[in-house]
Amino acid sequence: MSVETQQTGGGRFPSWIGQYLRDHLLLAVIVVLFAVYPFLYDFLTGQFGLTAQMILPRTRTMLTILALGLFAMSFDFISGYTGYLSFGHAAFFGIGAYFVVLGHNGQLPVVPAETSFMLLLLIGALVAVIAAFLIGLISFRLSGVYFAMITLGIAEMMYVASNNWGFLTPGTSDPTEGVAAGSPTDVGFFEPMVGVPFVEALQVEIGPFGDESILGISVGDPQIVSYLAIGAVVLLCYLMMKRIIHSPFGRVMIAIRENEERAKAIGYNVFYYKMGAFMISAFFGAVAGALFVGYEGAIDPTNSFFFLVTGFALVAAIIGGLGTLAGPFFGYIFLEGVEEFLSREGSGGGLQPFLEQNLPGAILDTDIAGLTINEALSAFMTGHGDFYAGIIFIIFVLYVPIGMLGTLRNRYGTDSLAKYVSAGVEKRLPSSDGETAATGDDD
Amino acid sequence: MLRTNRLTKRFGGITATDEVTFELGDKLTSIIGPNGAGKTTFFNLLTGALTPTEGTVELKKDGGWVDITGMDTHETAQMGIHRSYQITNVFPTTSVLENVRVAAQAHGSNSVRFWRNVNNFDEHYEEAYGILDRVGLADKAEVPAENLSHGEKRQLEVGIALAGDPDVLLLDEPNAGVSSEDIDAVKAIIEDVATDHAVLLVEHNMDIVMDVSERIVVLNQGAVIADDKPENIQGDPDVQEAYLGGYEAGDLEARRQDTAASQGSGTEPDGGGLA
Amino acid sequence: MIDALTPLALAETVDLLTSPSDITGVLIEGLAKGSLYLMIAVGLTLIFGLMDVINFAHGAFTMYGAYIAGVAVLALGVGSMGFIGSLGTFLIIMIVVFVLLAVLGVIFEVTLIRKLYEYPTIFMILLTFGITITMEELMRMIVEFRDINNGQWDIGWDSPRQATLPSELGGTIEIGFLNFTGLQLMQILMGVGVVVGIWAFLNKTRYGLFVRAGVEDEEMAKALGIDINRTFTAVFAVGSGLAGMAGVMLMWDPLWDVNVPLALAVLLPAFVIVIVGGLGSFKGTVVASFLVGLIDALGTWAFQTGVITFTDIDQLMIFAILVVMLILRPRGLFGVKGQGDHG
Amino acid sequence: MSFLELEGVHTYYGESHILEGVDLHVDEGEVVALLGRNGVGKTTTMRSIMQLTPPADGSIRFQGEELVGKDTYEVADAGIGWIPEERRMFGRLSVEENLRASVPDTSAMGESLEFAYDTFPILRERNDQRAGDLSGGQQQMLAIARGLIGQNDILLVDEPSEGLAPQIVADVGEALLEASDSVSILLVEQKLGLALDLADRYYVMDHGKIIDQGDTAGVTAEDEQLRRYLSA
Repeated sequence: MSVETQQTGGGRFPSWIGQYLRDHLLLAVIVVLFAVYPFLYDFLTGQFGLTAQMILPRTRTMLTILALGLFAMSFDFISGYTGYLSFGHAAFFGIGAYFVVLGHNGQLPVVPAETSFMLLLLIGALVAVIAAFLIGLISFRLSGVYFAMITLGIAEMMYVASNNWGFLTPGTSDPTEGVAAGSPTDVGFFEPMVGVPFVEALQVEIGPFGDESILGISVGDPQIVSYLAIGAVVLLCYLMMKRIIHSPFGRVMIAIRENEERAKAIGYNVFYYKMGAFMISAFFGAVAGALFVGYEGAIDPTNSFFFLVTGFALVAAIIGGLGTLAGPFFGYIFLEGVEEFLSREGSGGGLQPFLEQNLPGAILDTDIAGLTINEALSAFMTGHGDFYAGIIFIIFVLYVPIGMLGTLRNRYGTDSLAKYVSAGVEKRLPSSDGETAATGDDD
Repeated sequence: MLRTNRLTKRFGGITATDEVTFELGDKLTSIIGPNGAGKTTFFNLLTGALTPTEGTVELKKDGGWVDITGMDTHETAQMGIHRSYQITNVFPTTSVLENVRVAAQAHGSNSVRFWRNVNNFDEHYEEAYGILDRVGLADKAEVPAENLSHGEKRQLEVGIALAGDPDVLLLDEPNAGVSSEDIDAVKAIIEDVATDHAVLLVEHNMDIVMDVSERIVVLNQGAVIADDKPENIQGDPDVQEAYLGGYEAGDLEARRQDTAASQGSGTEPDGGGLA
Repeated sequence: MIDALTPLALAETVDLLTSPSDITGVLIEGLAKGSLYLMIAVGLTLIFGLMDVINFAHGAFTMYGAYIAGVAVLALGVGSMGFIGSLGTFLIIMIVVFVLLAVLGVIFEVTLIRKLYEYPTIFMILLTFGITITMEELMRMIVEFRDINNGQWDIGWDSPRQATLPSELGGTIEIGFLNFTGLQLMQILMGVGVVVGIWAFLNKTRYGLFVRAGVEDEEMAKALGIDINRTFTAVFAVGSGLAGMAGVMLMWDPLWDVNVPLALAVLLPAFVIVIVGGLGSFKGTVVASFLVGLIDALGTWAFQTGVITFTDIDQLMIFAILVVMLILRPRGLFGVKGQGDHG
Repeated sequence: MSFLELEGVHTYYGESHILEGVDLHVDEGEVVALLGRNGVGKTTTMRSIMQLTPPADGSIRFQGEELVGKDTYEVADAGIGWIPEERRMFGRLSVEENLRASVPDTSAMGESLEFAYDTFPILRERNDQRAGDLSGGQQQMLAIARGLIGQNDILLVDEPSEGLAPQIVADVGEALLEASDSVSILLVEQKLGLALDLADRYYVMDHGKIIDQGDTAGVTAEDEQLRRYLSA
């Protein structure tokens, strides 16, 4: 992530890079901010202690956000841009994640044990593309709610299968427990290398026990190295998806979302474009799953194939802005931020540890209706981020349906793509039989 | 340019299009007819949105006739038949320019390119700007389509149909819902596009039909009942009968007296009509 | 692994087909399961058919029903008041839960859902999904705070069942080769009762007539003087109440756990039923409920007898039905063309 | 004060301006025809009265009471019945259920049904059939019956003869004639002869405005001026 930006001043690159960066100043600034975040976090928490810890998500949390945020972006790629709600998108996340683990453990035919992580990530993503092709063949005969439900149904079948299929976990007895890379002892340790394959200098090992330096610069903490390496891959994926959206192909996707009937009438075989978009989104969804497992080292059905994995991508997409690509990523930061702000003690900062340290005990122990403030906090806030996230989500659906980034772009941006929501609403408004209504009397 | 042979479409027991044999040439031709005459069904058969029960649709391509019966809408569009819609049917939140540009892009193979920025395909932008000039929307190029006035949306509707250089343009009530002040603008566009396209127009506004058409085809209950120059259509008794008839004045009075005389129950309708 | 038809499995299958008590056992369990599914799914169908609302919060209503009932039976000491007394109290609890959740449904309908009627269907999915997240987390807070599960998080809360289920219902009744538990009988009776009740509501009451008219043509119904918004509210109340009632029934059923994830666990099969039956079709929902119930029972039986060693084969089959149905008949068994197909 | 009165009614569908200031009135006991070509706003006028597409501007009063801003069901309760184009039966409901749903006062249910069946005996014969299975003419009878037993003071009838065979057209016409003995009617009808036979007065509409009006007594279906307004 930091590679491109930190070295722009060097003059070793052709001039178009400078031009590109000037054109995408905002993007560059955001990338730099993300790149320096772990250092900033360390610095700020060092300076301000719990205050900073309370507000800022930890680097560890940011690592999770990178993978899940990429997943939310891939969900938005198909759902936000073509309008087809991929309610079973978790299937691709799961495929990517499981493929890496099983591939590493040598349980997959053809794939030799201990195949390099980057290769597994790519092949797994291609497997997801094939799966998307098959699912799409069935599902794109339907639209609207039916499309959402059939994709959900297929993903749930995979979830049930991953919960029960003994093949997934030859070493342990219960597939619901999930599977860890390198867990059967005859397989070597899981040492995922992220970077350019076959170029030693451009690879780092990620994971809690990975490298402590990146590009020859020591940062002293494998977590930060993993964060930067995974972040670079996520950035690359984001740029690729963004490029596709701004290509002629991407414009057809948007045309389909806006008005599929008219897109057909002007000569597009929309089925091919929908399939293409679905397969591309599956690719990046699987990459997200692979990156997730790259750091975690293990995966289980509930955090891969389960419906709520898609559900929270959807929540993130709405809060961030459906059809803004980057919005869902920020939506995820927001979600996880709320979660961590209200997290339990022992898992980083948050509201309660902060208050406990900073408020006088007398206030915390004030008794209101048989409950002290501290008790109330621990009962009704700490660890219940989802409750507040849910309420925020409802407020967004009702009052800010185009999300944070959608609103920002509407207000300040030039190429706003996020306004279809308002149009969708308007389209429905005249009356349920707007068709004949639009021209009054008619045949 | 486009011809049909005994084109028929039945929905259950109703014949919406009844053995229509028709050829569209260079003359600006209008289709008119009372409610339910089957004009929109006929359009849908031509573009492939509906599959005919019987009969064929053929398009003149490079001097020969090509059978396009049963093709899908995107295929007929690729063949060169484009249409506008009676109900505004544009891409609402994209810019006016993009609405036309994406239509222009549909022809050729550039649309499958997903690795190059769309801004590198100048030809589509040039075509789109040209069309916006033609339909009088050049100064609205950056406005999202949903923010146009109704009249401007109708202009855009025609603009989208124009993109990709079609041979045949089917315009379905380009004036629908246009307020009185804006009608002239749309009329001028119809006359302009007819100079270099074969145009088939469905329209309710008789002033416009009589004014712009060189030929008028009258449909009633799915069948062609008249096909002539506008001046001959006006006042044609068959046409007036189709619009206003189907009932003999004084009939009710006569029946009422009958019923009163016989004291019977004359009101027992059986079957008939729309099933 | 799915050990397809090994010789053993073949033998077991033959056993099933030749053993009347096995067949009827599977049938009865299928009917009992189907009845439970029906109670959950019928509310979803009514709400969707009239209002085009895909209610993701429906499962949360069932979960609330189960918790409220669990607390109530323990607090009132059901089980220690004799069979009739226990059963009577249980039924009263059921009615109270119905009313409570119907009121909750009305509150949601009037304050939130009504705002989005004019929006595309997807917004309703988003809104009700938000409601379900919030409701689940709220219940989690309460459970944790009151220490209802005694600190056991993921483990089902089965003390209300163990402590209060009258032995008459838990035990097996044998009539000829019919073998069933009292609870199964009760569930089937409840299922039949719900079918008859809803059928009567739709076909014999004035409100039901309005509902059916509104399902077909909302605008025309309004133009005939029917206050369709009030009808919406009433239907949402009935649907929510039924979801809660199903939760009360689940609380005593050994096949289900009372816990927060129950919300999703019942919601997804209910969706399958509603779609397989045809979105908005009452008849379809009834048929699909029993179809899914039977397949569920068959899958469970196959696992228990070792024909198949795949634990959740029943769930897998339920979703497989959904997928196959959407491929073969996208509108479901009794779906009407155009119903629910909103872009 | 007129029975039903529209004054300067402007109505939009989205941004399309359909009614550009409609003024018309119907007196008690009158049958008034609203004539005009396709797409000039006749149906929209009726939908505006019903508040199905509420006007953006203008006033619609019924028996002195302002309707603009009310809910559609309140307009119906006030005594206005709408018999739309295409009839809009509840196709999966039986004939009798269609009728039952239209009677506002349940205590009058029995006599209302009797009245409907007496007026249209065919409906009694088919009372337990699905309305969707009726023929077009029978559906039109049912639609009119729905309007009649809804305790309405005025019926808005839109293209009642559309798509019907000539014999059936006359039957429908007769039904409307009978209905006009007990209620006022605002009628949209393309068959000029039928419209003139039924109506006491007429309005001609073009481009969302009333451009002509008069007594039907003074004109025939052969009237050149009218035919030019309404035909090719």
